[in-house]
Amino acid sequence: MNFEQLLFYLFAAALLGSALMVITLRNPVHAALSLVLTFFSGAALWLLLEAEFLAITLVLVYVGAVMVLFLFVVMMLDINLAQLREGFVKLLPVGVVVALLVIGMMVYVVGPGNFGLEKFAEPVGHSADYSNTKELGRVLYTVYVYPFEIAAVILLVAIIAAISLALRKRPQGKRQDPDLQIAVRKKDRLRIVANNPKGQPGSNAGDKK
Amino acid sequence: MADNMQNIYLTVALAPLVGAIVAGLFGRFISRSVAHTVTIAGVAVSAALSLYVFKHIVIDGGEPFNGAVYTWMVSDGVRFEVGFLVDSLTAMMMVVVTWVSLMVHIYTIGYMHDDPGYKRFFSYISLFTFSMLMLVMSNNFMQLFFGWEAVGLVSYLLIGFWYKRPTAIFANLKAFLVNRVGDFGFLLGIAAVLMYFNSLDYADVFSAAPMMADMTIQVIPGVEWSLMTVICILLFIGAMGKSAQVPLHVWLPDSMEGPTPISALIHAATMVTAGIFMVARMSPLYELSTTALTVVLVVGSITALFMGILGIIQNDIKRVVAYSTLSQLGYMTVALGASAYAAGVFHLMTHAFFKALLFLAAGSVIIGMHHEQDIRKMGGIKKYMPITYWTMLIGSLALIGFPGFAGFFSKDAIIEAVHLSQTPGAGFAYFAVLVGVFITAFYSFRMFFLVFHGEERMDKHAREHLHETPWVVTGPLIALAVPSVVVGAIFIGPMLFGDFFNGAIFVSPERDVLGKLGENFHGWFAFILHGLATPALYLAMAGVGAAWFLYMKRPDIPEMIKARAGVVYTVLEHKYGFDDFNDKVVAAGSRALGRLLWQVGDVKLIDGFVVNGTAKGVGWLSAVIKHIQTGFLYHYAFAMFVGLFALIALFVF
Amino acid sequence: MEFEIPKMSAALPEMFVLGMACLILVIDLFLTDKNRIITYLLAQATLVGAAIASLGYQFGSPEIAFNGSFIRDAMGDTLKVFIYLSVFVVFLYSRSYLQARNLFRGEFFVLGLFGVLGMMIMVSAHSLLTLYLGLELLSLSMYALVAMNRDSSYSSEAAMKYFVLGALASGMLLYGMSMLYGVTGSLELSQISAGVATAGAGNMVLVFGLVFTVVGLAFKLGAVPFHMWVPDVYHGSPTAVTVYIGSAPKIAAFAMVMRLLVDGLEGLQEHWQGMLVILAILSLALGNITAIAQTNIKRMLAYSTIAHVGYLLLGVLSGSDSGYASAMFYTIVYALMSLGGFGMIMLLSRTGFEADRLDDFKGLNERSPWFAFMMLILMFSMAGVPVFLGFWAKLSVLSAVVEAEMVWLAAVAVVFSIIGAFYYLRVVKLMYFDKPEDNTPIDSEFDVRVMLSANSLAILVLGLFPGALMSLCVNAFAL
Amino acid sequence: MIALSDYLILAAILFGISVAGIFLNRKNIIVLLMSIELMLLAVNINFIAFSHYLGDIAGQVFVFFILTVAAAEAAIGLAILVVLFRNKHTINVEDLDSLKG
Amino acid sequence: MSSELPLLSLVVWTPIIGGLLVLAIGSGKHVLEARVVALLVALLTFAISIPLYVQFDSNSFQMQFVELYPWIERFNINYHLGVDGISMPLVILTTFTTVLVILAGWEVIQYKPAQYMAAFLIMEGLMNGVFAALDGMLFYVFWEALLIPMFVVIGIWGGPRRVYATIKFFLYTFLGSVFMLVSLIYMYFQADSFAILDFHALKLGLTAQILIFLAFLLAFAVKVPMWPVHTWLPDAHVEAPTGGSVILAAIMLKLGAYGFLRFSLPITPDASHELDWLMITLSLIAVVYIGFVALVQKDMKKLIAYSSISHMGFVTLGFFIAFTIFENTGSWNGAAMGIEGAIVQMISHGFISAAMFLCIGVLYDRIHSREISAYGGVTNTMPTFAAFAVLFAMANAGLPGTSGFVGEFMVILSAFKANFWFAFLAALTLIIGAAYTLWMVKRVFFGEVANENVAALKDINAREFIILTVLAVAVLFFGIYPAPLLDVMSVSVQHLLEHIAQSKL
Repeated sequence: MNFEQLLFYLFAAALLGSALMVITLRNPVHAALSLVLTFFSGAALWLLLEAEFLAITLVLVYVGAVMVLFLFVVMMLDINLAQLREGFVKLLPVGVVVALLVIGMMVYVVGPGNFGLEKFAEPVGHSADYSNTKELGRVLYTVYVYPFEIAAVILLVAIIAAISLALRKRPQGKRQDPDLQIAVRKKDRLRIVANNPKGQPGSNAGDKK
Repeated sequence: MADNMQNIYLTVALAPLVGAIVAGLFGRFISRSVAHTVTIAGVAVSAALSLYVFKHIVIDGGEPFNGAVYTWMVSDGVRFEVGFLVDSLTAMMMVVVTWVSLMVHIYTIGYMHDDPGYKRFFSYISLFTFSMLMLVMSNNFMQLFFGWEAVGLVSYLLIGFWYKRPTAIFANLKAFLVNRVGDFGFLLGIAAVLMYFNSLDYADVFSAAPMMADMTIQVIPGVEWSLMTVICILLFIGAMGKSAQVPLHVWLPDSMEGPTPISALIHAATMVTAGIFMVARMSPLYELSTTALTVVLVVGSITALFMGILGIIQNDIKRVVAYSTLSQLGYMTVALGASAYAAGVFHLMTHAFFKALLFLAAGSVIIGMHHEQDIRKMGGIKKYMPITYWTMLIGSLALIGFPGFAGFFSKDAIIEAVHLSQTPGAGFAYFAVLVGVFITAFYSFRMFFLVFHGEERMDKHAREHLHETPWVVTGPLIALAVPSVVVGAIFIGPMLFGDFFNGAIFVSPERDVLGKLGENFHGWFAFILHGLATPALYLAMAGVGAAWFLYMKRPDIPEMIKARAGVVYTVLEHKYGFDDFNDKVVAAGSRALGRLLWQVGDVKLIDGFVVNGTAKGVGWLSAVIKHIQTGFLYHYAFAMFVGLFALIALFVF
Repeated sequence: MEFEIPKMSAALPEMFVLGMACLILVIDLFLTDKNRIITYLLAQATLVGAAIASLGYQFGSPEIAFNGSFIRDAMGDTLKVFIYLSVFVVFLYSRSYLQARNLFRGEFFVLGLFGVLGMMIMVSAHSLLTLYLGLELLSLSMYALVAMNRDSSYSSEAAMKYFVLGALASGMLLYGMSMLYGVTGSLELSQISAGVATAGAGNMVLVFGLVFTVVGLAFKLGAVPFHMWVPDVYHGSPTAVTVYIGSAPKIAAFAMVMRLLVDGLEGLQEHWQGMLVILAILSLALGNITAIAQTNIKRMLAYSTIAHVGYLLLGVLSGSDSGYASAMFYTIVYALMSLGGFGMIMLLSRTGFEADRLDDFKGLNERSPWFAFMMLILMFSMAGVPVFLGFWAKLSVLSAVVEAEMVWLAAVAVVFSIIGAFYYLRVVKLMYFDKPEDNTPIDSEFDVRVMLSANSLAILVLGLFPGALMSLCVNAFAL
Repeated sequence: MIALSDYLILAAILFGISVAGIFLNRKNIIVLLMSIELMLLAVNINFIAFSHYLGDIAGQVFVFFILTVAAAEAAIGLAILVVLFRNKHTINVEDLDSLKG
Repeated sequence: MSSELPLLSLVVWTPIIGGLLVLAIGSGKHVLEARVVALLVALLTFAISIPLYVQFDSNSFQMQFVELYPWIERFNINYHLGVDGISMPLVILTTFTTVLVILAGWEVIQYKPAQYMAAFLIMEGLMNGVFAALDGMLFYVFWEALLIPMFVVIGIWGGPRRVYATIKFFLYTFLGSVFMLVSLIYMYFQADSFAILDFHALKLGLTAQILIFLAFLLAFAVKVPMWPVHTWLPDAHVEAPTGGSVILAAIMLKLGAYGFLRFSLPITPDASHELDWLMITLSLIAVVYIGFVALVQKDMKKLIAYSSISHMGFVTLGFFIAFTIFENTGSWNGAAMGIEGAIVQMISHGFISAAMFLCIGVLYDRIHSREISAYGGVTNTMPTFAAFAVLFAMANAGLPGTSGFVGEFMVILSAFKANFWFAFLAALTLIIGAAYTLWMVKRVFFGEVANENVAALKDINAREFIILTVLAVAVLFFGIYPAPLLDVMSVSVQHLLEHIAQSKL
């Protein structure tokens, strides 16, 4: 077992272990944190596969943004944790069977028979001056410019959707309205009151009787 | 000449139809007298022309006419035509039909005088005359069937003429259905004829028949039957229905629910003899099948004997006559079975006159008694209704075959012919017809004595109004009484032993009983003298005597017999159980079968189980499957995984 | 650098729609609720403009642009035009419905247009990547639309279910794509096609990937057993969104099936044909049978959609050009009928009354003989009774199946159409033979009435003369 | 030497775990969303492994876009979750059963 | 001989367009106008159909008055119309009956009369289309489209269980026809055309023929209807309004029988031969079994409905005895009589069943009951009507001199050639048919006035009188002189026989 293999099995074990924790842990916060670990392990494996850029992106985007969003929502929603895991044990055998069935089938297909080293030799590693990021960047804006634009639109849609769904105007909420602030006139704010102790009628425009 | 004659034939047939249409369809626009004038005129024209035809064909020996009026249709190379075959047999039938009909028309003016359905009645009887003429004048099987059914229809309408009476509308339905049973056989017979002769024309069929004599068919697989036997028996089933032979006789007594003129016209003189006429017409076919003749003979003799016996216990004046009609029809059938077709037809003719006379006379009594028909409530009417009395006596004597009267000649000829016949069953038939003579005489005179003689058993009111009927009633009685006396003597020579039916009736030489009988025939008077030496006359006299003794002299004896002979009496009372059988087994059975097929077959099995069952099944399935959609996300996901696994399992491995 | 300037003009309609959608998004910000109608009009104008752009562009053979990511061909253009048309009708029907429910917001139209863009991308996709992105663009827009009525717990539940299952299906689809990529070494459909040919149809991994791909497609179409989202989403969404989901995306889904299975994986036809047979039969059976037990007409139509998908698959699985043309014809016809059906629900609804129960259709013939007749046309057309358009659609797919020598499958299909006829008939029965439950006059807007009538009558008239539409579909595969 | 099949098997197991997660978890929608993220991670591992062993950058590009989309999906998913929670005051999967039949 | 005018198109489209017109007129308060227009359209259509008979060349078996235009090129579907001696009388029967139906609904239908009339006019056009279509798909379109107006008619103007009846009717017939669709498509790919005449010439293997035959059988058997797929008919008849029953019995049932002649026999002669035992058995079951069932009905309409099934048994019997005749006698002699008899029976049953249902309608309009037990002694109060009723009852019982006799007579004659027992069982209808018909007549018309409802009856009015008279004349005319009917069909039937005598194997 060489070093690469050691790393692979290490991270693979971490990945699977943390993934199992994601689906078994009672507390969603813990589950989310386990998911973070899973992503980290995944990123490490990707490094083994010379996908440096994506590994970093995974950490940055997922761990940095998406998982935080998850945690944020988990915290924001006032969830009764106690009742969320009831009945888990009862269903466990079924779940395990289903999972093993899926895994069994898939492993049979993607196992060494079809994708062993005889079929796919490990490629020669890239030289040290190879930049995965540069390579990706080069194709992303040329060959894949069309998908790239679409991805941008998808993000736009996500923004619109998220805002339109989650943003809620509370009628009694207090907020600034720049338009109104700019459009304000002196006479709206300022009332000149003639100090007329004699009490002559008619001199006070804003006077409410 | 032929064209001219065809027009005459057409006129004969259509004149009554015109009368019927005028009286029927336009009845509401014309008065009663116009209605009866038109119809009587139509029938009178027919009657007069019939006589002319009779003269032309029989007396002048004119060529028989055989031609088509128009082509009904052509199908598959077979021409179905409407046409006439007029030979001596037809001519005779035409005369009988039109003249009896004419008498009945006239008589009806009196009999139906107070009836609201007066015009309708005239329309019907004219329509009947038309139908009957179409039947007898037909030159092919299809038209024969046409007339066959048409007379059945009119019979249906007339039996149910008083449609408010439950018994009448029961009787007419029964009559129609029983006749339909006969027609069922008849139609199959026609089908068989068409199949093997490829024509329905009499002439074609008769000429081809001898070549078919040895042909056999398999009605039941593996059993060979002679074709001619099958055809003849099938056709005879039709005759059994129309001519009321056992066991299809049940409708005739009930048909007395119709007005009396109808009983005279249809149920005595003409329609019921259609069967006899038909068999006589088909003689070239029947002669080819001994088996069929045996059947005819046996059925006829059973009818002749056993239906006569039933006449003894009847108390309804018309029913007595009706049973006597049944019995006499049996005689005619026996004659046919014995190959003495001419004798059968001869009896048909004489019977038409005297039986019409008897019915009309009975009708006259009924009018006099204000529509009372029970002979136990009559008696001693002789002095109130002398004309009716005398005509009735003539009729009765003719019926029992008193020497010299019309019935004597025809009946004796039948008895003698059967005596000579070699056809299997003739021995039984001879016995039956002889005993029948006694019985006929007995019940006829039982009725005669009970009605006209003895003490007056009617109530006071009826007696006060009792008087002779008007001339429109008595006129036809007298007019019919004359032929009832003389017609036998006149026609026995030519009809039975001469060449009257030359060519119209075919008898194979080895069965020619009348021919044998004719060897000893020396004129009508000699025939009477010969009759004096036969047992028939003495049996008839014995019958009259017995009737006189039992009902005039010692009325207590019948009561005693009635009390003693319980079982026999009950059997007779129930008319041998035919009606009960029909009601309880055939009719009720059909209804039960229908109900079973409907409720179990249609409603439960097909509709309930298959159709609605499927619908319900799908509905149930739908309601069940609906629950697969539980609403739970994990079930949905699970379904997707199951689908995934299934596809992988099926297509990857 | 082997970089070439992409041929932008081929993607002009997409660019136009994108530009307009963004523009509308901005303009909408400055509109008050009173003149929000401008958003609506602009959105409709966008669709019309896109149609002009699509129809006005002349090309000969199929054009592939953007380094194999994009294809423009006759099928794509035809489908796009019908997508514009469907969405145009959807917007038209929705306007008053949304106004009455205080949902008349710019997002509806903007998201709707982005959805259209997603569909266009799917229709024109020529690589797994664009296909996936187009799909996601459409899906995300629809998730948001379903949840649009934020105060309805039905809506949000439906959105949640749709989202979770949709994401799951995407995951499966992606897994399948990864397998295809692994074996063929390319994302571009034509190269995948070549790769399949090299690898051979017997390659187990390819079939394995194919199964996952088919599952993804089946989910998008709503074929059993990947249909579970359909009834709940149709039911839970605001009707305006239901009609959106129920019409145009089916056309896009059809395009996706065509791109993936035919353009990319035609070499595996012997395998996917069998899979589609199973999916088709299950869809026909479950869709038709379950629809009978429904009391909500939206749900009923959802199940009817599932059944229709079964028919659509029959056309695809026959695996010939005429079969594809039939399936395309069926899809378009279905979209038209679906528009009418849901449009009728919106027509009858009013503030505070959704008219989505079957009983709400009781006695419609008393209330409005004309619209009862229109609905009758729609229902009989869906049931596949001549002379309506739906019959010709069924005839086309059945003949495709028979042509592929699977007469038994055609027989199975028609048996289920009998069961299907029952619930369509029930609607007619309610409208014509029952007494109305309420007699409120139908007070819908003029344009909706006209459009709905036109929609239904089109189904009748095109039913009498289906030749043109049919040859349009045939020509899409002629090249 | 690490074979391609090792990565693929790893991804397969991860996929299986996510399936089990979706199926097992009946209470918390958030975990459902996380399971989906796991599934996408499995797919991504596949793509990257293929990309590496095929020497083709396209797989990595695909992963890049998957990550983008997943982020967008997560945003919308959570937004829907928020809306759902506001309406039903629960994110219990078993409570999402008002639409059925 | 062909006319300048596209007569067949006119008989198809005049009533359809007229129906739409009536619908448009009658939507307001112009009810009377709508009725008048409906009647005029019906009369016009009838008038248009007359030249079909007059100009028909009965010496040719070719399709006549042919119109051929491309319709849907993708499937080679054409708008192809034409009639031969078999279909032409049926077209005229349709146009004739519709006039009576419009008249019969004149004042009886008060609820949405314009829609009612329009539905019948549209139905008329579609039925003519079925009879005239020479393109399989065109035939199918007309065939199926017919279901819609009938569905609506029964459902809207029907009796209390109308919904059950109409849905049953629709699904039953739909079930039957979809399989026909599949076989049409199958044959399209064999013949590369939907033209019926091309189908006739199509060579097919025995298995294919049998499957096609069975598919068609289901379609046509349901429509005829044959036992055991007949149970929709009693329900549909009972619940349908009078006009609906009339059209159902008089024409719709003929569609199925016509289908056998146009499709099953000529397209799949070998399968017809192979399965003729099945057809004959089912036909005889229909005649006898259904006859017994009719005997015990308590509802007049149901009784006549069952009687229709029984009578239609003769039609299918007449069609399918041809092969047995050939086997038994070695020649096709007599087979034509069976087929011709069956066609005559179709026409005649059109008149008679129409008349019977109209008679029941007359009573129903007055007392609103179809139960036999609700009547009794109707003759006392409605003598004219009773005369008509008895006439039609007699025709129903197959009395010679009425058209009801001709067809039955011919079929029985022909059946005898095939097998004695076929004829025997078929002829049983002489007894059973008379029994159920006349028993009903007895209970309804004869006897004392049964109750005050009957006592209050008014005899038929002029409109009803005219309708019944027209039918009576038709019934009697064809009974006394059926030759005109047979003359037009004989060449076509002969040609059909020659065609089916050729094995396709």
